Amino acid sequence: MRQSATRIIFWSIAGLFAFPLFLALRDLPDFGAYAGPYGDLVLATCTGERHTPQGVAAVTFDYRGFDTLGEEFILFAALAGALLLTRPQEDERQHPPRDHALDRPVPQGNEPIVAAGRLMFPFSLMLSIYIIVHGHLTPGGGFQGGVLLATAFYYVYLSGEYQDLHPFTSVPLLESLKVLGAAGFALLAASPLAVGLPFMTNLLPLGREGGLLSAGTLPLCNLLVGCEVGAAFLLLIDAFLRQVVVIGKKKEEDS
Amino acid sequence: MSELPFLVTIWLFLIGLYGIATSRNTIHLVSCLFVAQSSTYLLLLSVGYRAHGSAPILSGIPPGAQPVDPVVQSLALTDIVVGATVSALILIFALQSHKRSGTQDPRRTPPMRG
Amino acid sequence: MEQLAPLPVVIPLIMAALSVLVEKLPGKHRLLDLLGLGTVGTVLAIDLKLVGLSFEKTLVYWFGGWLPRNGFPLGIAFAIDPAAAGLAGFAALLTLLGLIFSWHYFRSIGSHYHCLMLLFLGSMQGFCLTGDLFNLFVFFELMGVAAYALTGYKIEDTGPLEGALNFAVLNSIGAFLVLLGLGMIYSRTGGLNLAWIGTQCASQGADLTLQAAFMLLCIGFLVKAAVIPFHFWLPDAHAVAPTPASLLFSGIMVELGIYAVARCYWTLLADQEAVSWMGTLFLSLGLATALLGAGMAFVQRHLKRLLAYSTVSHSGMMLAAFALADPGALGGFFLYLFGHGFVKGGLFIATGIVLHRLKSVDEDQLRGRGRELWLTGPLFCLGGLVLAGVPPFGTWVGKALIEQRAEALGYPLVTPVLLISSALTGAAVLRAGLGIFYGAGSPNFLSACAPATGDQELPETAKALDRTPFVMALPLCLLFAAALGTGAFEELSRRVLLASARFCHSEGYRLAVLAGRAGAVTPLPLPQLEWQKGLLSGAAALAAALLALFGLPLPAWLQRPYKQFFQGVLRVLRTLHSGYVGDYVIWFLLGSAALLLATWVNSGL
Amino acid sequence: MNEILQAIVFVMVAIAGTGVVTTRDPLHQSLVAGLFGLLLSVLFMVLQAPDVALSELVVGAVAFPLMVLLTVAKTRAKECE
Repeated sequence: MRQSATRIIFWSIAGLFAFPLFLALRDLPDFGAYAGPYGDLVLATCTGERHTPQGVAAVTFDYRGFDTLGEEFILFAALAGALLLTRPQEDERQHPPRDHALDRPVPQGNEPIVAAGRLMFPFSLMLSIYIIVHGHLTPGGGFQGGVLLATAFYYVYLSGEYQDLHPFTSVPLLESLKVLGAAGFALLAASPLAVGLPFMTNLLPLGREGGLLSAGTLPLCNLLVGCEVGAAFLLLIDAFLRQVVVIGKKKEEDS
Repeated sequence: MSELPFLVTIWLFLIGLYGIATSRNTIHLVSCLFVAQSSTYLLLLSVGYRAHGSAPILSGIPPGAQPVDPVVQSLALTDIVVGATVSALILIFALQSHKRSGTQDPRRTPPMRG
Repeated sequence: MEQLAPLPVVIPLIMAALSVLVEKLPGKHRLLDLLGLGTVGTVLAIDLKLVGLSFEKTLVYWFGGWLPRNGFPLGIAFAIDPAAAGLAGFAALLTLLGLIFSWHYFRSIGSHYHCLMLLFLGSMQGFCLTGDLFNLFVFFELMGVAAYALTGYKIEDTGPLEGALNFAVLNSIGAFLVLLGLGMIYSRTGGLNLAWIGTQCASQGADLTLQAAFMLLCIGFLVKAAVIPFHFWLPDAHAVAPTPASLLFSGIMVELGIYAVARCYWTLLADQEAVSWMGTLFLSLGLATALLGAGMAFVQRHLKRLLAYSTVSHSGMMLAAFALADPGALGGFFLYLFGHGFVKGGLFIATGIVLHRLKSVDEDQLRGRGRELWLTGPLFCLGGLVLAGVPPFGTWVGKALIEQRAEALGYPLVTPVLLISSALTGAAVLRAGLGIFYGAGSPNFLSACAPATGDQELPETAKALDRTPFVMALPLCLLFAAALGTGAFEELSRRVLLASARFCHSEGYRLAVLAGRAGAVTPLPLPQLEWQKGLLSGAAALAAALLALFGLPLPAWLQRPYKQFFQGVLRVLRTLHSGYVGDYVIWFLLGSAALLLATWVNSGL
Repeated sequence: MNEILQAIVFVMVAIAGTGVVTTRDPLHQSLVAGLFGLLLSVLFMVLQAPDVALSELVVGAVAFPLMVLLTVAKTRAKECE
């Protein structure tokens, strides 16, 4: 009864919301008729002044690099929050990892799958590093590569035991990497201040267009962001995983 | 065709909100939030699209092709990161709250009210 | 000197990252406290310097050296006018006092607390200083994420988690609307710099699309500002956050929502005839919020929830001040923001001390138990009077200025509504204060059936002390002194009026950002303010508090219908504030639909 | 041709989004959400945004469903005990 009443109320209000919004959206330039000028100006200047053909990377790390700095710290804040909220509590205790809890897609000892997982791992690792370092030339970059890097490690988990993953998820190491990425990115952006140039100025030599070391600070930014994002997502998923396999409530343990 | 992207944008936003409004499970609610958020990616990319355009990566495009707007793509990238992190945080709230109250139904936990 | 501009944002962010490393060191608590205080102090000093510089000329800082090309802004700009710098400084000051309060405080569970506080500070700085629409959104989200995490800090309880969940969901949906509005604006104007969008809007004329896009931005920011019907998350979140976080949430974060609306209004659309209808709309929203928040505050017994609802009410008053769309009223808005932020911060800290000493924040349980708190008690009651707006505190100056401008502009309804709502919020605090610290009165029927009691509130501190630590009393005294100072120095009021005149000068802002030229403005001279209204409001608050404590001097047969009436109203209000995020979303959609329909109707005329 | 393809993908995204919301069981929902993320990234590809498509792929189709799955696992495990 309540459900259907909610549904009726919701959709009648939704109609009232959608109607004026649709009228407003209809007056926008037609789909496919982007008129600029921001994007066109960026594309007209990014090869000449930044020696990068990758328009999106140029916007993300150079023209609007400050947004990306904020974005990296959003990730940082979310991770700090996640670690804060999953801190060990008084009424919980850690037990040795048990794997029964997760709906494991992989039955224990299924050799082909374990092998496939082990095979996938180096492959994903290579791919993610490629995506990170070529961020200023091809689609992709620090963020995409970093997330892929983090998920690569979860093939280890899928193909084995939580214990296998453990060496990679040493929290102090990952936290240091995450700090290195975030603070490094911020410090790199701040370094021009030391020579009296504006924050986030692209200081390094621009190099030959299309080269791995070109576009000034862009590859370095990608590397640092990849470092932070990779470490952060590893920590994040580890925080979830830890809740599943390591932490239980004291009461339940005793009973 | 030219109004379809806007219609899909509005639809995704509203269906996501509908899911949240009627959700009986906090985890379900997070996924609905994810759907609602995708409407913003859609609108951003739609307004920067250029008919028969190519990706804004200048090295490989055929001569004469018009690249689409890279700025909205950069904005959408930021948006995706934000969405992922906020979802992760809300999932943690859901997880911890489940530990405390033993239920995922937001309507069964004793809320702060009044 | 313009090199200073990015530092208030960048320093806290870097320090927040490094503080994670410090947590690994032995003796980390003292180190973290020192690091936090040092960072905030530095930011405060830079902000003050920026305030001084910005009075000479609006500072425009282009990140990455991307100066405008042929008048088009390619990069992100910080546009620092006195109002922006002043608010940033205010945020830093409140953070400093909050961190002083939490010295020693989070000893047992102190991980990542400093990191989040510094990130929160950095985001507020960026939010105040930026002149770019998308950058505003980025800092909006950063502020949000840090705030959600701080809200859920006490994971031992379900209240904080539920509050954080409601907060995060509602604010995220608000952020989606900001993005949708931003996308529409970008599509029409092709840029993201506020000044650029403003010039484009001026040449295109504000049609339905631009007005609707602006309205979507406003809805997103009004969620943060907790204006009805978007306010439901606020009491759930503010009431459960740790004390220093509540101080920042109520003292500055909510107000920043209105600041963002004001900033967008004056940079984008203010010089268009077509949007003059919005003033009336926001004015009625603000006044309704003020009344509802005050009413809800009056019927709470959970102290932090009471203060949270009073924040809703005062946020409504500030929205009404903005809605007058007048430089003088905006000056009143800024003064009120400072005065209210200081005193609300002081009240939250006093509540934190009560929780620390007496292990509860429930008014009825605590009745008469706070007699030995000789410093906190009187200040808490004084806080009630300040909220009501007695002279010469900052709240009085701000309110008097707003009321005077409202009357001059022909809105006679503003004064009585402001009087009623500020007196009611003051009365709620006074009633609680007199009951707790002096044992006055008996539990009254209004708060007796309040569902959120607050006696299960978990202590925030490791062990109970039999006296109030110095580090807790110090920020309390400083906050009340600052609230007094805001109102007492006329020079400050003059400066604020000049700042708000600059803020409202759309043309000057655009010239400064896009062409680097300074435009001159003449501020409103500081008028003679009436202190009688302030006293009246304080007296009304006292009277209402006494009525609530000792009951009406009426015979029983007259009291019954009166009680029944109020209990009926209360039941409805409490049912509406159900605590379920699903219901809040429906309210949100209803509010957005109403605002968009209003846009559609009015833009067609 | 191009336009028809775009229209089809737009409609599929809308349908998949509806599917995510109407799948009430979180475990199944995480799979549908993964599919939705995949479709979104296809759409972004079609809209000539390879960077965004790659992001959406790693976040929407891999990382987000993984986190949802782990949360479900935690809550289910408790309910079993």
